Amino acid sequence: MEITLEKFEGPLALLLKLIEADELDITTVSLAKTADQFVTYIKENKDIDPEEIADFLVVAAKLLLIKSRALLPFLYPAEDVEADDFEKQIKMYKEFLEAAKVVDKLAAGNRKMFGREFTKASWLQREAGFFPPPNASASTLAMIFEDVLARLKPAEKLGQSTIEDHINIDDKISHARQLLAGKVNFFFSDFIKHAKSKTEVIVGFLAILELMRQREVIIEQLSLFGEMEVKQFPIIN
Amino acid sequence: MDLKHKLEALLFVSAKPMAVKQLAEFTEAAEEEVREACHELTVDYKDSGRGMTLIENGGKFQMVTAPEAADTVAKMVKVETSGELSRPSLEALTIIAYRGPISKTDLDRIRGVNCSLIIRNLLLRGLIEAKEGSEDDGTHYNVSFDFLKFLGLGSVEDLPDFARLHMDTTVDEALADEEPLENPVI
Amino acid sequence: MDLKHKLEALLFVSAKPMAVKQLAEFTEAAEEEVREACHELTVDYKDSGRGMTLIENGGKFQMVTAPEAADTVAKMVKVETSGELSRPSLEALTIIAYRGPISKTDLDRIRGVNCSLIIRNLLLRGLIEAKEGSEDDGTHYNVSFDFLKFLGLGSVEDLPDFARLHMDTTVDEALADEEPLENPVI
Repeated sequence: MEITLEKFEGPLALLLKLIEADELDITTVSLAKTADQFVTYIKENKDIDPEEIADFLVVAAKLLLIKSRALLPFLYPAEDVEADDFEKQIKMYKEFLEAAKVVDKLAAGNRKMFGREFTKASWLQREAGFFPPPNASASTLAMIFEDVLARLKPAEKLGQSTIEDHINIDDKISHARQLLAGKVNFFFSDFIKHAKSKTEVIVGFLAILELMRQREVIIEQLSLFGEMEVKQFPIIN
Repeated sequence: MDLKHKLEALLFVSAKPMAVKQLAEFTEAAEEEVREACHELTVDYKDSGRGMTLIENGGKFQMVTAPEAADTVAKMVKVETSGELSRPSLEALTIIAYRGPISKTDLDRIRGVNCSLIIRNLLLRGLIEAKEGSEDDGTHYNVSFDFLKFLGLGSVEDLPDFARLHMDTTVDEALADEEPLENPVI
Repeated sequence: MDLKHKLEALLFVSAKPMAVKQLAEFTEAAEEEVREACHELTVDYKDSGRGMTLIENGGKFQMVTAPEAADTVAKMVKVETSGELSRPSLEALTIIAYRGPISKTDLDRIRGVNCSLIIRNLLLRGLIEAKEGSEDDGTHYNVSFDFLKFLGLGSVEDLPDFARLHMDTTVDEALADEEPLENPVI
């Protein structure tokens, strides 16, 4: 299935396209069904803008959570409020997508309105008018220009390093494999101990889920919200 | 000269959006009277199929050419070739039109993706305007008069289905329930 | 839309007197019809006491405010051309002073918002001047000689710290750094 995504279209657009390609309605069930396709898309499309990848991962995490609830309902006795909210959010996003099509049509309808041209002559009897502002002096101007320069300066640099820090799911998977190379298990809390952001925790969790899917590990959680133990997938002869 | 036609003269000369408050000051009338007279004028224009009309946005009015005159006027006015809107920009613009004033955080949440660059471009293009809020309220965005002129709308309320999408409770619920995004990147 | 109201739209938009010949061209009508419709429009305006009127001079028509609205309009002109400048206006004026001659596009990008209305106001007050460039160069803006004199300066180079601030590379970097906007300008 070919699905293409424009820059800045974002994860919800991708999700809707996947759901629509399968001709499904937006329900918790269809969201759960789409989770794998969504993750695969992110993995295979290396050209997703690095600045957007975190947004995609947040949605991937939500989908995987919804999927795991659908597969293992006994692990989640509480009502699935989050999934309902997410479902609502997608529906709402879809409504705005429809509205955007209408707006596009209006724009193409050539009903443009034009304001009146501006000239000094249309305002003033004598064009040579000069009306100085009492609050402008040479020193004020210099001060304001310094402000402008200061505002222009730092903006760019900040973004860059945050992006570098952001986190590659493959790295997390290798990290988990390394941990398991020497021993049979580790605790999830140790795995994310050095995580610097919520996103990194989510990516860590995704990595573990991915390993579970590939039958490399199993997860055991003895109590609700308890510690998760990640074990090597038992080899059965 | 009656209020309505004084306002007509002011809106004609100003050649830009004028705040009701200022119009009231210049005509020495109450703001409510001004608003009413502007609405009457709009209806007059429409009823007699005139070449102009008034559009309204955020407590301001502007006199512009009627949408039906678009083809004729376009022959005279150099239409700025600013290029098409990309799909993501159109989407963001639509959300701002229906839900404005809206904060960047809420826009990001509805679209599920960081909209910084899109907002920047829409601001540069003059299709949206930023309004600085109080400290904890932050900047909010609204569509501009240029947006209305671009589509040929009298106000955002003339957008199809405006009432429902503007008020849509699912939006508010979804936004209220959502944990604050920790602004992942940028 | 009928001819009369097409003409109304054209005359509204144009800030200059329009030749019957041009009007005929844009409306695809005969010159005689155009002249007749303009006369009708003039009578309409007078009969209903409108805020505008048409004047005819040397085969050209122009829409202007009705003489009865003169006082009201004068009040607006006075308020709009006096008083302090807002912070955004001061900022635009400053950038034009230190970086002029500068194009509107560059000014917009430095300020991060569309500056059309600010530029108009600065032009109206005689604080800046427009210099038409070549086709692809576009209009550039400079501060006016009157404004420099008002500041007590002989030229922009007398502005405080001019050499350093004018040469500061931050602005050039910001303008060059700019990510290419999607689809020319979104």
